[in-house]
Amino acid sequence: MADAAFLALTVITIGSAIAALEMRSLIYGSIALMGTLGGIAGFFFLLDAPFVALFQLAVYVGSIAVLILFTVMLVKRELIFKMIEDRRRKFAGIGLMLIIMVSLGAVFLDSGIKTITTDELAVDFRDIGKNFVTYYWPALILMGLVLAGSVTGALVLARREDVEDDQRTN
Amino acid sequence: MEIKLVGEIAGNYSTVVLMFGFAIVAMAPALILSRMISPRKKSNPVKFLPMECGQVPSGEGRTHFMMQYYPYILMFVVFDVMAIFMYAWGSTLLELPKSATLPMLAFFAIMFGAMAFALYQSGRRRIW
Amino acid sequence: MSVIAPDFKFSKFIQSLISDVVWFVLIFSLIGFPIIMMVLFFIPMPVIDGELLTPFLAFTYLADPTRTLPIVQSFMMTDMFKIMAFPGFGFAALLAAGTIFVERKMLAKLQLRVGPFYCGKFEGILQLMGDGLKLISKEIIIPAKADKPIFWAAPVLFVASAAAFVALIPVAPGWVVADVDMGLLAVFAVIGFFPIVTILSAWSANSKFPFIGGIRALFQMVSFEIPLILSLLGVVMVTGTLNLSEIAASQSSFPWILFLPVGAIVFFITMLAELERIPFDLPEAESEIVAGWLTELSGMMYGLVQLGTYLKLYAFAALFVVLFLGGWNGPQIVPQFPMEIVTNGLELGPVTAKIGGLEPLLTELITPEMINGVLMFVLKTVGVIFFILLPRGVFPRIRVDMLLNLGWHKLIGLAFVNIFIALALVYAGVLGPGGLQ
Amino acid sequence: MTNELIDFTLVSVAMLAIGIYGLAVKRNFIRMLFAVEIIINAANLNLVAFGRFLPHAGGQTMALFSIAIAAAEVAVGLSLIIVAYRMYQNVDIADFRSLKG
Amino acid sequence: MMSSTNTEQITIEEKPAEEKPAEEKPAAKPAAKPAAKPAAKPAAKPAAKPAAKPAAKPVELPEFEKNISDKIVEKFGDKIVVSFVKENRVGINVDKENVHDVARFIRDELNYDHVESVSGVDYPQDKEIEVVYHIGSYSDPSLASQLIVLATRAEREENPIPGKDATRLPTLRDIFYSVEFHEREVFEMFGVYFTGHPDNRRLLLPEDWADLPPLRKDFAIKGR
Amino acid sequence: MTNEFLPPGLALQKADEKIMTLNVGPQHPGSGHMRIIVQIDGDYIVACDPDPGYVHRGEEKMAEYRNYITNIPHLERPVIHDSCNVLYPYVLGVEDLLGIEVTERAKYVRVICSELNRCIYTMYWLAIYGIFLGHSTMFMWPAGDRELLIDLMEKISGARVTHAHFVPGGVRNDLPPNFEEVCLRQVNYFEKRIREYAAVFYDNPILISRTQDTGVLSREDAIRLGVTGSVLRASGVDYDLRKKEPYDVYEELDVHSNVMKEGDSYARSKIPWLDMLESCNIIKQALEKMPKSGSVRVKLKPNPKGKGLNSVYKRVESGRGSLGCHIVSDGKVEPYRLKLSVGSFRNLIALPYLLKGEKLGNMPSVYWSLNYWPVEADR
Amino acid sequence: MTNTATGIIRALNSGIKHIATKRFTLRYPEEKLKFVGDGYQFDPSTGVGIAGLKGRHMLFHDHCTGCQLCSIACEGVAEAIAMVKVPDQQKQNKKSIMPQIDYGKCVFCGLCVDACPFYALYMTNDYELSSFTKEGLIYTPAQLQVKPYVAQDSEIIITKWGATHG
Repeated sequence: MADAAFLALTVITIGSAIAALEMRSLIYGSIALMGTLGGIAGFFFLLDAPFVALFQLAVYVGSIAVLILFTVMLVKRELIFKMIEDRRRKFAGIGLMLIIMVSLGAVFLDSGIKTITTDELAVDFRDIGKNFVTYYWPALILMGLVLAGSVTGALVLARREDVEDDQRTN
Repeated sequence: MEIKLVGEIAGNYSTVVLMFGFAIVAMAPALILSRMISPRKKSNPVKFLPMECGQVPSGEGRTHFMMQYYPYILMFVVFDVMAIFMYAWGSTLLELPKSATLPMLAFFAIMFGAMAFALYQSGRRRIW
Repeated sequence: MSVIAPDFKFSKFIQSLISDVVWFVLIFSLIGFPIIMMVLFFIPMPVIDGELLTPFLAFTYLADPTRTLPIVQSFMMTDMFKIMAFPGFGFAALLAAGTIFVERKMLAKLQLRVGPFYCGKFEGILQLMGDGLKLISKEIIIPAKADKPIFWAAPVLFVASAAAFVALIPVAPGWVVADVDMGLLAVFAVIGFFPIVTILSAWSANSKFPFIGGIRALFQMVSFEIPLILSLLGVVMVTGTLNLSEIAASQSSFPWILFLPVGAIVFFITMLAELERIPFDLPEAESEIVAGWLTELSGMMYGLVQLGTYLKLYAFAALFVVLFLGGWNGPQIVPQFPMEIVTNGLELGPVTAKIGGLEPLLTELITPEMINGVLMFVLKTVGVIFFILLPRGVFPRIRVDMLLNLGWHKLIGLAFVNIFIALALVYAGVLGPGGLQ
Repeated sequence: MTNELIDFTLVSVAMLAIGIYGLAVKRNFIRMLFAVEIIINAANLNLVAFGRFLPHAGGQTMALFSIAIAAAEVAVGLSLIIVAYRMYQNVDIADFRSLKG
Repeated sequence: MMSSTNTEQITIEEKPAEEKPAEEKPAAKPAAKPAAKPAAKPAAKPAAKPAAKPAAKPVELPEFEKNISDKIVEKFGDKIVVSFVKENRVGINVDKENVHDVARFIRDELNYDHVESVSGVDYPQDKEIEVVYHIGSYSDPSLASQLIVLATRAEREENPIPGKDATRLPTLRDIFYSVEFHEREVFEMFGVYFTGHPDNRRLLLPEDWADLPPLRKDFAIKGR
Repeated sequence: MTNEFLPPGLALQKADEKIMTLNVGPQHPGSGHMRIIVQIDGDYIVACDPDPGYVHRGEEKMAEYRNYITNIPHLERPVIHDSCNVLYPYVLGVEDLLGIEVTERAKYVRVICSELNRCIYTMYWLAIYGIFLGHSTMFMWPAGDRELLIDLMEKISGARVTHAHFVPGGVRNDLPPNFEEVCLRQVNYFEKRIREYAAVFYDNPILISRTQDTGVLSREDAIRLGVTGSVLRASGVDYDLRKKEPYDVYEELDVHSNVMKEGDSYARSKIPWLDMLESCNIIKQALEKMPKSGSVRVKLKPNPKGKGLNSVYKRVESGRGSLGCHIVSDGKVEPYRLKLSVGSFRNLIALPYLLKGEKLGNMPSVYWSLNYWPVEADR
Repeated sequence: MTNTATGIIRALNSGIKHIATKRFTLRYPEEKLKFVGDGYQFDPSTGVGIAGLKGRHMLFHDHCTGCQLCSIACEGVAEAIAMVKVPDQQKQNKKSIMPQIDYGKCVFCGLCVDACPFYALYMTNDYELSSFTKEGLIYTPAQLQVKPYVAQDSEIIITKWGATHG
């Protein structure tokens, strides 16, 4: 069962990743990106990490995708459908992609990773919670700072200072 | 639960996906049936125009953007992460030593500071 | 006296029934039977209990409860039954339909009017069916320049998301579609889909009012998701689990609303907002933006969105019950079945009526505890639904800036207060290991 | 029925390659953001996969941190897009040359 | 189906036509009597008297209103004509050259602050259109029941061309802000262009109205 | 009087890209029979241009073709819910032109009808105000309780909405027997009912927070814009024609005019409600003081004519404020010119002024709190 | 804050209280409102009307003289009244013309009743005049002669538990 699910998820994930980059419409691209993120969440389920999977769904699909959709809808309609690209560059990119894929894949296939399997118990999600506040607590604080900094920075960036206030006073 | 095989847990969650799929399979026929039995007259193309209170709308229909409330959606992305992070801590609270609350409180404090700043910024009407 | 309702004559009714039956028998025997026989000729029949399943035998299976009941029982154990019927879609849709009826009649009573009255013999009980038929037979209008795939898919996806939400709700011990460890997190993940569906539907319609409504709905759902998530953390902290069934089971002696009333209130308010119900129905504020993001939806599309909305309402009310009101826990009011009748059969003079397969069904699946649990659950859910519906009668809708202000300033603060209350309760030893319970 | 680590790793490699292709070819700012997201997800997949096969809670923890940081990154990135769009009425990075220091 | 029943009704009803009213009459009369009787006598008397009164009365002008009209006359002299002074109403006719000054005087000196109504009256025989402003006061309690009826006239062109209106009057909008919509209405209904009005647009009539301004006397309703 | 009073039409011209033009009406659940073109920047209304006229019937032109009596059923059409009050200035004006004095009982009957009609209108208005704010109960309750008064008016005049009851010279018919008792009972119950509205509507914290401080019309602006009726009195100007220029028998009755200082939507919506309570009071007083018998109609000649070129302007306090009727007569059986100066039309001018800078969500509450009745404004 | 809380609780309380209040709805085809008197009439001798519902007209053939006053009165209002020939010869009606009323146009103002100097026209309590055709709304003198059957029995009853149409 897991194999079939794995194959389906692989197809969904990689297919929608390509679609996200290649769809003409940015809105459809965003939807395809959601598919990619959901597929990754599916992989997390397969890896017995439901907490991470649901976190991925709630955060990526639930909020980041919303933000992306929202921003995409902000830009003008013709920009949503416009593809700006260079043909030669595209072929070069495809070549690069294939090179990376083949070389890295060969490296991995050749390495010892291939033989790693496991029949041990999956990690309980409670361990993650414990890790957070015991072993990784400096990282937690740091992440808090990063989040705080990001929201501050995003707000400061996104606001506009040059407001001509004649129309929008109350 | 003895979970030794990789991917065993996913089986539990598959019913949610099944339910999702079942709803689609069960409800899509309603639309198709409706499409089949309902009248379809394309007599007047005006009928299918996006009307706006009986007038043909002026301008693009998809450009409205409430910039005034954009900060809230930015804040949502960040604080949603925070909220779900807290579940990792909250669900294991009973097994944790009491000292483990301190880093969480520090995390709260940082997030409170960020939220206070964000709410102050979003409350200022003139800059959005 | 009545002019609207035509005269009902029993004889005519019987007559029409008989004519229908005659037509059915005629057509079935002329067309149906040959087709069935032909089909059966080509299909290899399964062997059950060492016998080849002939059509004749299949008919005896239908007639003989001792043979059908085990099949029914094993069918009831399957996931498909759970998804389709009992704790899943059918049950939720039934409750949702009941909700719509109760809402209409209650609102009518509150507003000193009659409400649905003529459809169905009793107080317009069939009105919903009539509305459904009407919606399904209405033309679906898709505005020009609309984004068709998204526009078609959005209502179905809305219902599907609501159904996925329903799947996580435990109704009675063991009766839940998906009994998952991270039930609550899964709920949050599912809730996250609604804003996306809404905004996509609104965007695809290519019209101004839906778009404004969709943006508002997005802001509303998104802003209230954080207080929603935070307000439930208190319950998770004192129970130490994310499994909804375990949370419900943990309230066997007292519901958490006694200890965490602040969280319950915050969750109730955010629930109203997530459901877009008055006073938070501003995405559909008809006096400003005609019907919000539903403006361009017509016919059955609108019907599906409404179905999804009411499924969501049921699911949220049930979530409230599970988290704060103790789920299926409650006094045992359903009496024990007279098991000796089931095991020994009912003796009527010389005849003993005994149904063989009934006993395992009643002892394993449909126990009195399960029925009681479902009853308690339904009663509590209906109570919560009543309180969800009641504000529609007495409150006006609020404005979008007031809404955001409420969500971000007040409810998040209250949710944190709730978290600290829970923390204090745990650290003071009132709840948790060594505390009450 | 057990999947092997190598399967997940290969998927991750494929995602990474697609992401790099997107970064290299696309000039639409939003699409580049998509590509970045894809790369981050590939990394997360690897983290969780290794965490499962060498049973250790650290993998999942790191993945959680990574997702959170990605959220922060998207928030800032989209703000940048809004600023740039407001300035140039476009989302093509070729137009953003003057943003260089 | 309906028409058949209708004809039935007629054919049935026509036969008892002679007997029916005979039955009806006693039912109708007693119902009429109790209400009609007390009303019968006093009805005639007061009707006759007051009707005759105001006509016969000599014209004695109310004092307060006379005062107001005197003030205006004192200021403007023969530029204005006091058309009538009635209880609570003072009527003034002004040329269109002076209407601005008079209105300003009324606002600044006499404490009138708003315009209740602007009505145009078409006089085709004089080739003039009269615009009547009813000016009242909210801020001065003593003037609460008073209205100044300021009338001015503009030459009436026979064939108004939209966009090139020759019937022109100075606007009072910069003096009384409240005339804005009223003047727009007069503009479209009478074709009086108010020079200086910032927003002389259609208000009530459809956008594609291409006929005469409808409230002029030479715009005839069809069939009348 | 300069920049802030920029007329809507001019403000509309300078639109930029992020500003969206939105038609609200004429087929809109929140507009009535009119169109409001609003321009919104995000959630804020930048400019607004009301476009009435979708129900324009040319009542004033029609009146020039009909004699003084046959005008009666036509002139009440603009506001059929307030049909007595909309006829009232016309009837007073014609009586003035013809020089008729009306009997005492007729005056009292008129006052009762007028007050009942004011309540009927205000209930309708209130119902729609409720539904505009998303309060469906507030739509149903007034619509139902209005029936009590409609029933009374129907007993008096024989028609439920278009009464055509006032004529020059009095009223068409006397009160039906036993009317005082029924009227008192139903008006008392009505008063009890509308006091009940406070709990769900006027004292409702959500409503208060939603409508308070929105669309504030200051006293000076109210005077300058020349608004009338409840809009004026909500801004702190004590101006009620029933007290300031009493017609018929209002002098003899104890009329209290309700004034509020705030000038916001809440005050504008509360004044009509207070007025209804006051109307109940007036009806009770009038029932008490009314002469118990006497004629109610003065007999006129079949086709009354005015005397020479003459003009008269009469006004009454209707449900929407001062309602004036300017009649110019040239001695024929038809009026030479008839102009209705209606409260709705006069209040409309405040709409673009009030909506500027408001939130889009405030549009329905501000718009309808102006006590605007589209059909009356169009005439 | 307390003000808000009490306000919300008051509103909810009022809502729940009204669930127990009687319905006010008049269920129209089953119940019909009772009206004052027999309908609007006009006494030409005093010049004052008699209160009643302004419903469908009723014409007394033996009073009508065919003077056309009602038709003239209606001219400025609705133009609903036309004078038509009637077959039966009345002695006061030399021209044998009587009013025929088009209820598609009539506004039920009752001015025709006021205009009749002979007490020949008055209005009844019948208001259910709908028809599927325009012609069905035109009532000939013969139809106008019929006194309508009206079963109107429902009245507003005010009780302690709210008002109802009983």
